[in-house]
Amino acid sequence: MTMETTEVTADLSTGQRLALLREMILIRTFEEAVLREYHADKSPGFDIGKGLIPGEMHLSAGQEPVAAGLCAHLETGDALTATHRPHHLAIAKGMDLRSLAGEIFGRESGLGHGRGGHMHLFDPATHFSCSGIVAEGFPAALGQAFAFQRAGTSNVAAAVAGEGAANAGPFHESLNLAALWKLPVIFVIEDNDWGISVARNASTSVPTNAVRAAGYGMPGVRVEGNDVEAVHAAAGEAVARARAGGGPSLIEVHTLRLWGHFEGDAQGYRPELADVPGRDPIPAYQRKLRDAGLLSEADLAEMEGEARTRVEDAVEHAKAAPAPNPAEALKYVFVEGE
Amino acid sequence: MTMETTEVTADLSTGQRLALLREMILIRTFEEAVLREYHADKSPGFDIGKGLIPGEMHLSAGQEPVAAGLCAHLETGDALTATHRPHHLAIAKGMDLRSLAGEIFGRESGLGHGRGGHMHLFDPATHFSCSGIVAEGFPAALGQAFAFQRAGTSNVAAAVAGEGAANAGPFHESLNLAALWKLPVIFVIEDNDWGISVARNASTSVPTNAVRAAGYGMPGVRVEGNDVEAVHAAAGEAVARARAGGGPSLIEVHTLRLWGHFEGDAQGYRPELADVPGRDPIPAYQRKLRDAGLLSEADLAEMEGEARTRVEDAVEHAKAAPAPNPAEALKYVFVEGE
Amino acid sequence: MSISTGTARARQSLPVEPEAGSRRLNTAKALQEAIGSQMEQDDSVFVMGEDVAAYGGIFSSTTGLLEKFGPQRIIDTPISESAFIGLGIGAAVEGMRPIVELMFVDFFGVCMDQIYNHMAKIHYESGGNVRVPMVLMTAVGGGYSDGAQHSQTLWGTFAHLPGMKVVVPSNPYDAKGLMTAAIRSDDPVVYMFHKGVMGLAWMAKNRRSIGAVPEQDYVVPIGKAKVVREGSDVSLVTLSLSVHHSLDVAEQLAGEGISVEVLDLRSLVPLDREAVIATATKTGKVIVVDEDYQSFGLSGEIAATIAEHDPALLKHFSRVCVPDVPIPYARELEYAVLPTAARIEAAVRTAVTA
Amino acid sequence: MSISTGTARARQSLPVEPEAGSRRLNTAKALQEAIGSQMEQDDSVFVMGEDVAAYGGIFSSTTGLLEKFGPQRIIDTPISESAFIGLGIGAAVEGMRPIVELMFVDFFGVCMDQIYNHMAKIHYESGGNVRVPMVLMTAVGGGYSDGAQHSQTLWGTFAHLPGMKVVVPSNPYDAKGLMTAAIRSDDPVVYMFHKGVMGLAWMAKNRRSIGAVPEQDYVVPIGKAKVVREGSDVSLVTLSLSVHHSLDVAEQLAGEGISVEVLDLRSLVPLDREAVIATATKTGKVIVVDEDYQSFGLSGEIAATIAEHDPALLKHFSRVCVPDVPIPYARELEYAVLPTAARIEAAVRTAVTA
Ligand SMILES: Cc1ncc(C[n+]2csc(CCOP(=O)(O)OP(=O)(O)O)c2C)c(N)n1
Ligand SMILES: Cc1ncc(C[n+]2csc(CCOP(=O)(O)OP(=O)(O)O)c2C)c(N)n1
Ligand SMILES: [Mg+2]
Ligand SMILES: [Mg+2]
Repeated sequence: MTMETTEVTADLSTGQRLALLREMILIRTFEEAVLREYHADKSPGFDIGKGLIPGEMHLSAGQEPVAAGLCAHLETGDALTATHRPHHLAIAKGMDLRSLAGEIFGRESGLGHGRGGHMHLFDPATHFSCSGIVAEGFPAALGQAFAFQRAGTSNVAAAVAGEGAANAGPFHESLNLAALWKLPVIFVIEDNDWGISVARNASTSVPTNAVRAAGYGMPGVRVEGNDVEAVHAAAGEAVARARAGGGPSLIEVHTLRLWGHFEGDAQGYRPELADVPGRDPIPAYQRKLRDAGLLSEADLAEMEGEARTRVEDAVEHAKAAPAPNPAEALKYVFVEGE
Repeated sequence: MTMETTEVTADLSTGQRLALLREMILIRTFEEAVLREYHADKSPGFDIGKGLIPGEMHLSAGQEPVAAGLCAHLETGDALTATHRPHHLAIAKGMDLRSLAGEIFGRESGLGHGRGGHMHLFDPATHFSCSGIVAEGFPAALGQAFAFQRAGTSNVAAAVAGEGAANAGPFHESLNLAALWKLPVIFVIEDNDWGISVARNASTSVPTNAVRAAGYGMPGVRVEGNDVEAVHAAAGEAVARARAGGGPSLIEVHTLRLWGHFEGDAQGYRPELADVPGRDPIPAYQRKLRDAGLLSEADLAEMEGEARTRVEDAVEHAKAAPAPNPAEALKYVFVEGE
Repeated sequence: MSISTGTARARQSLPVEPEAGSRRLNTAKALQEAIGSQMEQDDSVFVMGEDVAAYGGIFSSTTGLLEKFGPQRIIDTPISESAFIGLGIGAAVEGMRPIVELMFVDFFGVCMDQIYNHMAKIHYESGGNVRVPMVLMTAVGGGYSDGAQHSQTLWGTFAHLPGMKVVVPSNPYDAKGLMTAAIRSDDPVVYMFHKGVMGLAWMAKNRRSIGAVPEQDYVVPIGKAKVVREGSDVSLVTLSLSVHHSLDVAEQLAGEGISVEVLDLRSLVPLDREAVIATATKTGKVIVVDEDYQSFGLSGEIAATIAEHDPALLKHFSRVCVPDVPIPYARELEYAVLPTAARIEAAVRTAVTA
Repeated sequence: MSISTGTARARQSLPVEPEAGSRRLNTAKALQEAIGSQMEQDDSVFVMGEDVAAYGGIFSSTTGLLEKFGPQRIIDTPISESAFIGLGIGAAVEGMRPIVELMFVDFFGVCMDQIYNHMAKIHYESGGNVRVPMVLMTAVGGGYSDGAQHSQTLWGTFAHLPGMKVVVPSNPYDAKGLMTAAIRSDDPVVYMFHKGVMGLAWMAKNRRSIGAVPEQDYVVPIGKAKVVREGSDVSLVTLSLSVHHSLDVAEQLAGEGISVEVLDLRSLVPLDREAVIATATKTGKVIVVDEDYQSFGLSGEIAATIAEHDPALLKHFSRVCVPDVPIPYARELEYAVLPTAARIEAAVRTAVTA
């Protein structure tokens, strides 16, 4: 029932800190590659349906602290549901980069053999899923948590969505049900101030969703500062509580949408646009670690190099993979043939 | 943002008190007549589709304090949306009893010319409506409040639903939107402890919905005791706030479902069944007024007599009215003919 | 989440449509028996919904199951259909086999996103990697003055949207066999039972709502229609409660020498198009009897199925459906729009003279 | 709530389908113009939805309107579709004329109860006493790899459920005239615009997404189909973006002496059954081209409409629809299931030789 504004300086080891940074760099490197490939062949003009990566593209740059901080506590057997903006969470949860890139490129090598696309990633190996329908990813996490609970495991399910999603009905229904049945769920709201062009204060009647947790009898916390360590601390508490049978928690992280809602979004509605790049959490965290003497240039170069290698391998693999066979467009509607 | 348990002894005049009692007696008299007519011709056995009043029948006996206490503050031009259990509110809002009875009996003389039935009452004269879909009556009230606000009137809209409905998505969406736009809405939750056979504590993760108001930045209050004067007081505050442009409020009333969820419900799931009749709020209020010397036997007899006269008139009128013409079953699908 | 490697668990195979035997049950009991038996054999099966536990389901789909399996497996929910249907999906994805009840199909609008965008699409979007072996069970149909929000069948709406099987039993035998098949299916199955075929004590009883049901487990394969009465003059293509009305009319008209074939579709998805074409080929005169709204639904699909196959087959086509109107409350009005025996009979008479 | 006493307000009558003139607009601009003009004339009209204000609508349905009418009448909402569509209903019931945008039709599942159980049924349930003069505007269609939850048309789903008109413009002229008619209608109207006919700068443009549009106000009556190309060998019965593909194919095949008639339905409810029967009578060979799912939808209804009228009319019937599969993401797969010109052409060739 508490609502706190946390500015945690958690007791993290240097290794843990570097791992958080490494994760964020990997995510950003991946997204920059997607950005590059996405726009590489959409001109002249900008045709959303053209190119090697067609369709809507929602990138998560700026929100890496949420993914890295949360997923540091999740095991492979834990579940994670995400939204239309899923890459950071998918990667932090451990999704194979080749399968992810393959799906984004719409290849047979992709997670869903090109049927899903970047908003519809379903990975049995990491229990990751997402949905392009706002707030409709919450309920699945309840079911996964329910299955874990019934199986007698200590696995948990995390459900992540934006602050815009927190005004949709399934948010409410899911928090109530999770609290009622003490399901091991961690609800995470990524408050990036915007739901497409609608500002948080034009959509939400309270300054933070953390206060809503009290309406379900669960702990709620808001993490300010888009700080990976603060997320790590809050998530650590919530995950531990869930694993120990203490039921669900709500965490809201005040994070940052560094780029547009989707690629092609000119963001004319966004007054603070000029300030945005300066609020990038990754350079900020690098600075912090460097200043504390925990990160050398060599460390950083190694992390960036490793990320680049892994990401470019995934991209190359996707580009080289065959397109799905049009004759098989109807495959997978049912398990058992119609 | 407050959550209080109110035990208000409001400063009511004797006239106001007697009016509250009169309203409750009228409602109960009406529902007893519906009960009688409903069961009159369903035997042998019980066939829900048989008789002069067929179909599901959700009666509100025991919940009269909510209707009387709330509607005492509502003007004809104010709106009220209700649920599958709407009669008490329809009557207190001032719906013509003949039109109401006509609709319940499925006659051409009914409010909806027999198209609607007892869960689908739409009365332009009193701005009353209801819906058989749980929680889906909330949003319409927002729209009515919006129209009143835009028209520059001081009219308000009240939206009433059960504690079961408060766990459905539209509750959440509607409270947020009403608070965000400062709409003149009064949300009223009738907590009668049961949603059909599911007890409140098996459906709701917090002891009272009043605490949920804080999640929307609106005042929330729980009224215990199923006491019409306490409802009157709480509603008075909320209606005044809404009329003055102060935005929405949430009131939860701990009330009583005196009878089954619907007629035919054996209530085997309800352990406290034997105690229920003793908690009837109408005799209790009569006793209170009598003890205070405010109600004479003659007053009571007059109220009961008047109620009986009005109700039996409505019932007789309905019974005498013609059935709708089957040849006109398709009339009213569209305003403009297909 | 379950990776697709053939059928999730080895299961003993069951007889397919065995002899009915002599034990008689109503449809509700047959349905309860199918659920109970599968729950005994498979711990991963559970039931969830509003009033499914102590109440036993508003239309008796789960009577007696709480007593047998306890509140951990027969689970009452809050009125939060999006959340608990989604919970079912999440549990199914992790390998459980939920049976989730949506009390009335009329409430689909509060939770359709979970049903059609998630339950029905995950298997496809995942490229076959994730299965959703879930049964969504729901009551349909009118005829007892429950008004526009509690009397619809809406199976056309579900059948139009790809990725879910849609099953509609008309009698106790099929109810048990189709529920057994649904629970064992690795695909999501929407199981729609008409209140009027359940044999409820408190509703007008159709004499065919009680029938012979084998005690053993068996399956009625999903996707196979059944000729429930052979005939040569006119075909009634129908399902659910309308099968009974159609049979009544067929029996009655037989006395006048009019030979009516009645085809019980039993499922909409998959639709047994061969059976439709076969009966159309036989009689050339097809009447669709459907309690769903007439336009843009089942009746059209039957016409298209035949026309696509061979437009010359059809000598007559007509429909006895609910015209495009919300279901009215008043009995006089409701029975004017329902596909009653009288309307079916009139349609058959028109067809034979056409 | 408005008591029904003829038309709510006296309105000047408008020309019906006037000459198009020479001014050319794209469909999005034509739509904005219709809304803007009605808003100028009627204070009770307002627009509400996600990203309709500063953003101007994700598919440009409301571009420029915020600047003209301000935030009191062009209103961004939270992502609370049940609440704000219901708000629209409540406002309509009190006499306003809301235009509410559901950003993608694919999201109907989160708010369908408000739409089909409330917006569409209140007039009937109230016995004609309460009107709901509301426009629900929504974007439909695929073809740009937006995947299974953002590429559907779903008009068949809406058309199946009674009480709402369903309008589907294919070009700028109709877009303006149908929106004007929709705003002025006292019935709820679902207005479905295909992203691919809007003429958006950032999407592949169909050359027919720009066309002549009168500056004055006018109405295209809801419920009248239009023969957009006369022909005698085969009829393409279609709507929305598929009209353009159909016209392309018709033009191309004309060179080979194949004469194709193209019927643009323009609305599903009311469905112009006479126009369907007329074209079927003319050619005897009907192909339905429909971007919605094939089964239990529009294509079936066309078949039933003809068969019911006279089964002997039809010499050939076939369908070029989305087969019953979620819309795939990968371009190769998506274009395998969309009703492309190539599929239409193949179907016409089959039909002429049938
Ligand atoms: C039910 C539903 N409504 C609307 C949309 C369209 N939409 C996609 S993302 C989005 C904004 C979401 O905002 P938020 O939840 O804050 O997430 P963010 O994009 O900021 O990560 C909207 C309105 C949708 N996908 N689903
Ligand atoms: C969306 C929806 N779900 C389920 C139902 C079935 N149903 C009707 S009333 C009811 C219980 C409602 O409980 P509550 O809100 O507490 O109101 P009460 O009946 O106690 O007045 C249920 C589950 C419904 N009508 N609509
Ligand atoms: Mg956001
Ligand atoms: Mg209740």
